[in-house]
Amino acid sequence: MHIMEGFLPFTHALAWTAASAPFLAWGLHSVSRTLRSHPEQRMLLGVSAAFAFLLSALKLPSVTGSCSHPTGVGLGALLFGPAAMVPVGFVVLLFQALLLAHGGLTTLGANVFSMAIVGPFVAYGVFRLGCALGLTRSMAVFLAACLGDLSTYVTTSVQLALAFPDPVGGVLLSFEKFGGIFAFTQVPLAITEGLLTVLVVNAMAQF
Amino acid sequence: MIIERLAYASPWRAVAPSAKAIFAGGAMAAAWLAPSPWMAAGLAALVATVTVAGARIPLRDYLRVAMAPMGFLMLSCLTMLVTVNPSPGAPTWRLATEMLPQVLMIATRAMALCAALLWLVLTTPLGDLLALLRRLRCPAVLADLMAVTYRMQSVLGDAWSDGLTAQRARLGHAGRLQSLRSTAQLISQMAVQCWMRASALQAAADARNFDGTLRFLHAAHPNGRREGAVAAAAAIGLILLAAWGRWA
Amino acid sequence: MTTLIELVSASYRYPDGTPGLDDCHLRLRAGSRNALLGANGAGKTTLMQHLNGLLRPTSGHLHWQGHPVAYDRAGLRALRQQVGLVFQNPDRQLFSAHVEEDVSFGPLNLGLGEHDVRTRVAAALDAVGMRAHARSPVHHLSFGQKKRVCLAGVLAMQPQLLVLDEPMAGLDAPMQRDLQQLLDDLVARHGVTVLISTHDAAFAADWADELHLMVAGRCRLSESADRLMAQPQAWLDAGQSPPEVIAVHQELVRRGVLPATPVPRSMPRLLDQLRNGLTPQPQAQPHPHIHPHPHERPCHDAA
Amino acid sequence: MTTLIELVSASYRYPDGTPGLDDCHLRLRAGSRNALLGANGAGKTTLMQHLNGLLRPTSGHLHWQGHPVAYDRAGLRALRQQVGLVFQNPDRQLFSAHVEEDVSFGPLNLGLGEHDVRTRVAAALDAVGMRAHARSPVHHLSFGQKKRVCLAGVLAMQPQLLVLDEPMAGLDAPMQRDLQQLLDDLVARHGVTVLISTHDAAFAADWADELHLMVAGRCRLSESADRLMAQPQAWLDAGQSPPEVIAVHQELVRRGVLPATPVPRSMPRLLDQLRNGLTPQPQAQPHPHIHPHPHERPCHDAA
Repeated sequence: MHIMEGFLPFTHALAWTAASAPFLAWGLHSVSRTLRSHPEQRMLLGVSAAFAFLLSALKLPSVTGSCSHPTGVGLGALLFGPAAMVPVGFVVLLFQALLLAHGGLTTLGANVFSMAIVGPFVAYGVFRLGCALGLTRSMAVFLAACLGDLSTYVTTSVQLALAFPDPVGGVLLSFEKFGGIFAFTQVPLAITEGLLTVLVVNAMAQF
Repeated sequence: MIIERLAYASPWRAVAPSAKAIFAGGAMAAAWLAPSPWMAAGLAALVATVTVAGARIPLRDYLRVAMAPMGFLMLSCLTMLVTVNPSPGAPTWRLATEMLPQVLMIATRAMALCAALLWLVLTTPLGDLLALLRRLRCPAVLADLMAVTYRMQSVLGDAWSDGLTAQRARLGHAGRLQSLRSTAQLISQMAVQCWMRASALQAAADARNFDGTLRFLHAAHPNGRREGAVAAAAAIGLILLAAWGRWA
Repeated sequence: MTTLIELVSASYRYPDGTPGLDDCHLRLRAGSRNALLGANGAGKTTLMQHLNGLLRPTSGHLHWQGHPVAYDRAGLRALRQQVGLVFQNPDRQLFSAHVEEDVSFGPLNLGLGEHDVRTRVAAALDAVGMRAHARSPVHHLSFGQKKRVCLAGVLAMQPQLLVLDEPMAGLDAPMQRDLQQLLDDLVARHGVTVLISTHDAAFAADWADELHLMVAGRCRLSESADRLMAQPQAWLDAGQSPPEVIAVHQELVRRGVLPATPVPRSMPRLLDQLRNGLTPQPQAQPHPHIHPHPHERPCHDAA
Repeated sequence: MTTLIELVSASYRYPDGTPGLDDCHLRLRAGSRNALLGANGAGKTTLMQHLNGLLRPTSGHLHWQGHPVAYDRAGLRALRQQVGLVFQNPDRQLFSAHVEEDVSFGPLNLGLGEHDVRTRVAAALDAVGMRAHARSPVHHLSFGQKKRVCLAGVLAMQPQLLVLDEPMAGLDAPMQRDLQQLLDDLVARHGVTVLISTHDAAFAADWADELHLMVAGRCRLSESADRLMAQPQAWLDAGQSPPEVIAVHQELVRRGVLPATPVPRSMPRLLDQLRNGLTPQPQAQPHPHIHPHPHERPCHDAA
């Protein structure tokens, strides 16, 4: 779920951009370091970002039958680690804004924060935790992708709630409202993404 | 990808991307400055008209592109316009009419900013924007990443649709469950392919003396200065208009 | 022979505006070997995707065994079961980790039971000579092997019409011979109808019973190979270089080296004629195939 | 002519164990047109990647103009500037959005100034007939156009040796003629040496000055095309079908239709001989190219 161009107030847009910038810088630094020892990763990251973008632009079959945009962050974080996913996610989100008009430039910072920072870190953390707790690989992957997806949507709801508190119930009620209305699309989507990621990881394991 | 197609067909494609970016930036600044919903709505209408008429974007295509963000906008605005009664006991929902002016401002400003973004992407293909970013000294790693991503998204897109067609030819998408399974199979096959494609690209780059940074020639824009000046004047005009509304 | 499939005045334009087909007619006889010739962009692939229902003509019709094809779920399912389509690039049509798994994709989608699927997969892999690689990972196979797996994946659905897009491209001479042998077997033993697209006029003339020349989204001429050998101008009209054997034969006849026999369909057949001292066709024909359609007419008039 | 590049007893095995080259010798003369023939998997691509230093022989050497190539940064840089390599699949080697950008990649890597780069890019695009598409996005091009852009990207580096992997694959006849014309121009006007790999024995025999037959990772025979036309057995030994013109010529000579002239290198040349009433080679040669290397020997003895 992307916040559209221009929807956030100026100060919020600026604040989220400022919040994302150090993560992006850190991600780029980490990628540059990797590239020094593994220069061939440059192309691989580009191809993977292209693939993530492609998946996000596709209409995939989902449980509810609606067309959807899985974020693919879960899979990416599991394959490349969360640090590399910040620049990759940044590029994917920028391309979505410029090629699909999903999200925008002024809201890029906020969207990067939820989708390229929170999502991958949650997915990666859940996966490591799941493995530590002795879950099966499928279960750990499902939870990682599903919760990674849900966490991005929760973050987006928080961002919207902070920007537009309810006149009566304040930020909390606003969060419930935004969270509730987008839950109709996002919860089935998170489950689909979880299932799909399990299928994909299992199929990839055979290659 | 309809935006891409329209941008390449746009008669303003040849105009220097920097000039188009200046105008888009000006329009965005004006949208932030616009003091009233009327001003913001007027700005949105103006920029949209310039895009549709000047860049000769068919209105139907323009509306199709704008549909996704407008859907988000409508849903979010409705959310803001609903609140609970502060009475004790079970909460009852009501229309928050006191929010109306604020929501109107948010919505029109978002539309104006969105129109500015659409102006930029509908007249300037992403490839040209990436070249602009490279000229503006965007970090090399990021620029390389974007270059490869841009080229490969179309290659992978072709591969994806060919794969899907091949699956359909063998009845792989005859039912919903089948479709989900086939899709997962295709995703994983293509994910594995990413490694092979990456190493093929690496070999092809090495064969042309690649030394760690993707270098490309930027397009020559002989009229770039003049176009930039015109765009800057237009941008300043928009900003002055909005500022005059705010402080006059 | 009866008509198996027929495309009637089909036109098609891609969503992005690229023209695909333009009032195209094509008729394939049951049990015949057909070659589709045409320059890049003439619409060969588009035509082939129509035969399998992957594309639906914007105007015009597709008839299967005399009945118009219904483009609903059941109709498409039935059509795709009968018409197997092998694409050009194997890397874009194999999506399973292992050979066997990929070949089973079609039969499983037909809803067959596990035992039937196994039997079919084994038979299909046998047919293409890939039985030994059943458990091999697909991405370790060579280009030629991948092409054979693609074919097996379609054969396992036991189609009546086999449509192959540029099957010979990228294969070396021995592999091309093997593939040709396999296709001939399918036609001879199982009565399968085959349509292949190719750039190779000499191969098409030698192998096919009937040739279809495409120009600009239209099947400009459908003619038996034997008759087309007598019309070098027809090839040129369709933008194709006629097979070299035509000119050589013509010259040899002019110089009285050979009698004015019909043009042989390939250089080896011409050589046979030369060696056997002017013996006419019968012995010289390595392919025992009959061409019993004396009355066909161009599917679209070349005028 | 002098030797431009020479691979000396090179062996190579891929990291995953696949054999690549096996004690392979290859010598290319400056300014000659060379064709590399061999079955799929014979090692043609592997060999080509050695010539550009993309692969380094596990044992054996590569000599450029008589000097062994140094596999350090400077050595590879120098080699890759001289040896342009065009891969088979354009989608795997073009990584820039626009035609012009992609073509500029090589020259910029050579450290040239902007003005020089622009001149070279324009010249390269002119050479392949893609000047009008300089600002087009790569993904709007057809397959044939993409192949030409790949070639331009290498030409812009002004290599002395041009190595093309299956350049004719997927092109239709007119496109193949254009490409052949372009390569001939490069050889004739700029003295560039060209090596192409192909499956098409007839084309190779007609076009190349020298043919190199590969079998199982080894260059089994290097021979001038003229001489190879007289040795049908040599083709068969290398697993290739000899061009059909050899057998036809032989038969015509046997029957006394033609005098015992050297075998013409293509069917059209044979036809010329027939038409011009046994006139020997000179007039019949459409290619004015000389083949002045009477003393070459097989790069590896076929015994």
